[in-house]
Amino acid sequence: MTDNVHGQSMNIKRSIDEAYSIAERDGFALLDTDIDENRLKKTLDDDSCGAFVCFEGRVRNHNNASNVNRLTYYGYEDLAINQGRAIIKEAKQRFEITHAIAIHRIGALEIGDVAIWVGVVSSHRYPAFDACRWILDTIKADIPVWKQEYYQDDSSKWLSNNG
Amino acid sequence: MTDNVHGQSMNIKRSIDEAYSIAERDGFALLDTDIDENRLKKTLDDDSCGAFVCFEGRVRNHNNASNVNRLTYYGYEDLAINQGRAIIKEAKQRFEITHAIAIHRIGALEIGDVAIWVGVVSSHRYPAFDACRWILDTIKADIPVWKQEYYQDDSSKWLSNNG
Amino acid sequence: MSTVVENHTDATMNITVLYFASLADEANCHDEKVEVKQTTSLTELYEQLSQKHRFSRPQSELRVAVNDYFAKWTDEIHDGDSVVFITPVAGG
Amino acid sequence: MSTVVENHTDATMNITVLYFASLADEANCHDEKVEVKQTTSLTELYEQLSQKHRFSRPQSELRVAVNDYFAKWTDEIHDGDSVVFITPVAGG
Repeated sequence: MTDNVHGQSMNIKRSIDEAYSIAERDGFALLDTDIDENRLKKTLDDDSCGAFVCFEGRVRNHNNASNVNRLTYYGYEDLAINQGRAIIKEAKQRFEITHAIAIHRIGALEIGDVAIWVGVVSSHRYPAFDACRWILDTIKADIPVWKQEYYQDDSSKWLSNNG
Repeated sequence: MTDNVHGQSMNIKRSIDEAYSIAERDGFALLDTDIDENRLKKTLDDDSCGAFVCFEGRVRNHNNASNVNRLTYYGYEDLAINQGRAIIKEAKQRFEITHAIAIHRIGALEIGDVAIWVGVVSSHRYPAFDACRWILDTIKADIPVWKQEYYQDDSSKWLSNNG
Repeated sequence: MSTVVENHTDATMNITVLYFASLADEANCHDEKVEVKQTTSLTELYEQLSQKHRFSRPQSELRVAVNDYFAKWTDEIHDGDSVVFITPVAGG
Repeated sequence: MSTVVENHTDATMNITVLYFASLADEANCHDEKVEVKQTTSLTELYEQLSQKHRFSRPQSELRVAVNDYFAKWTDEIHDGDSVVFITPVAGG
């Protein structure tokens, strides 16, 4: 029953190539498979940039005091893409950066899997650090992605970043 | 003449494998060839860590108003390794991080080449960002590496980060 | 004149509602089509659906999206719009 | 007693000095061995070598390393030590 009502939110409607194209053009997309970091990095190559900062968010084996076995991310893809485009656009206005790209993965993830990847390039180092952190924080606050953690006793819980 | 007096500072005395072993054990080493980012990242894998932040410093095609064709880094390897060990140790005391590793490359570099790589893993995201930035700043301030920039008219200049 | 007003009041619009996360659990569906009065506000729409599905979260804890963009609760909706109530997100 | 003092004053120590960056250009070598009086301080050593090689940077702009660790200018040096004067660095 649970699988039925959430099934459509565990997969993207687009193809993987389409998701990467959208990420390259707009700076953000959802993906429902392994994030290919090298593919994303290549889109950021720029001889004028001395600084590259990236963040990888990985599924860790604990949250607060509980042992986590796995977790599942669910996404509202169309809103996520629209909101992601706005976030990357705003990042480029706020910080002296050349380009930025981010991908959030949805679906069932194991411990160690990368759930989110954010990369930024700029001429100088501080704007890349600041923008990467701001993009990550803003994605966590605004992108419509939800997660359910599964524990060793098979119980699960909806989590929220705020509210 | 110039090549003779600087020749020994353009290469490491250790083997590449030895440099990676030192980096893995102490957190820092010099290298005189392409930095293998994936090799460094692997040393940071830890199921308890939800956050990975890395910085890559690349040779860019300009500095201030001048066009840069290439540049050469020179290092005092033994001091660099001792000081790098102290920097990583201090970073682990200052920030809530699990592990950190950094490599600085020396020798002749082309535009786009990675001169420095810093990676940090931690349970939560902010300490990883803060530590990565602090390690980078401290390496730039304290590690005995010097660079000479070569311009389009074949002139060159010793640079300094401070002083 | 009075006829026109009558028509307006009786007229309805068809809205598609998508559910995610705990709202999907409580509604027990991923999406549904609802027919509501022409002038129904987003607040009224949530109130109606909340009564139908017994949603546990008050509107004050939610955001709302219309046609795949975040919207304000005071924004008007129109026939054919797609509406999503957004519980606190948990990406990253 | 006076003999001992005489011996101390006349005694020398051998120091290896390495040069990097602009100091290597000015000294026109990567390293040299120097024999100095037993009680020579790091400041005096830089002064002597600065006169010999006509270094353009004053000591105040430099740091100093002894045996591959940063040292204080007031640290003592001993026979067999390796000393490096560090011009402003430029890594990263």
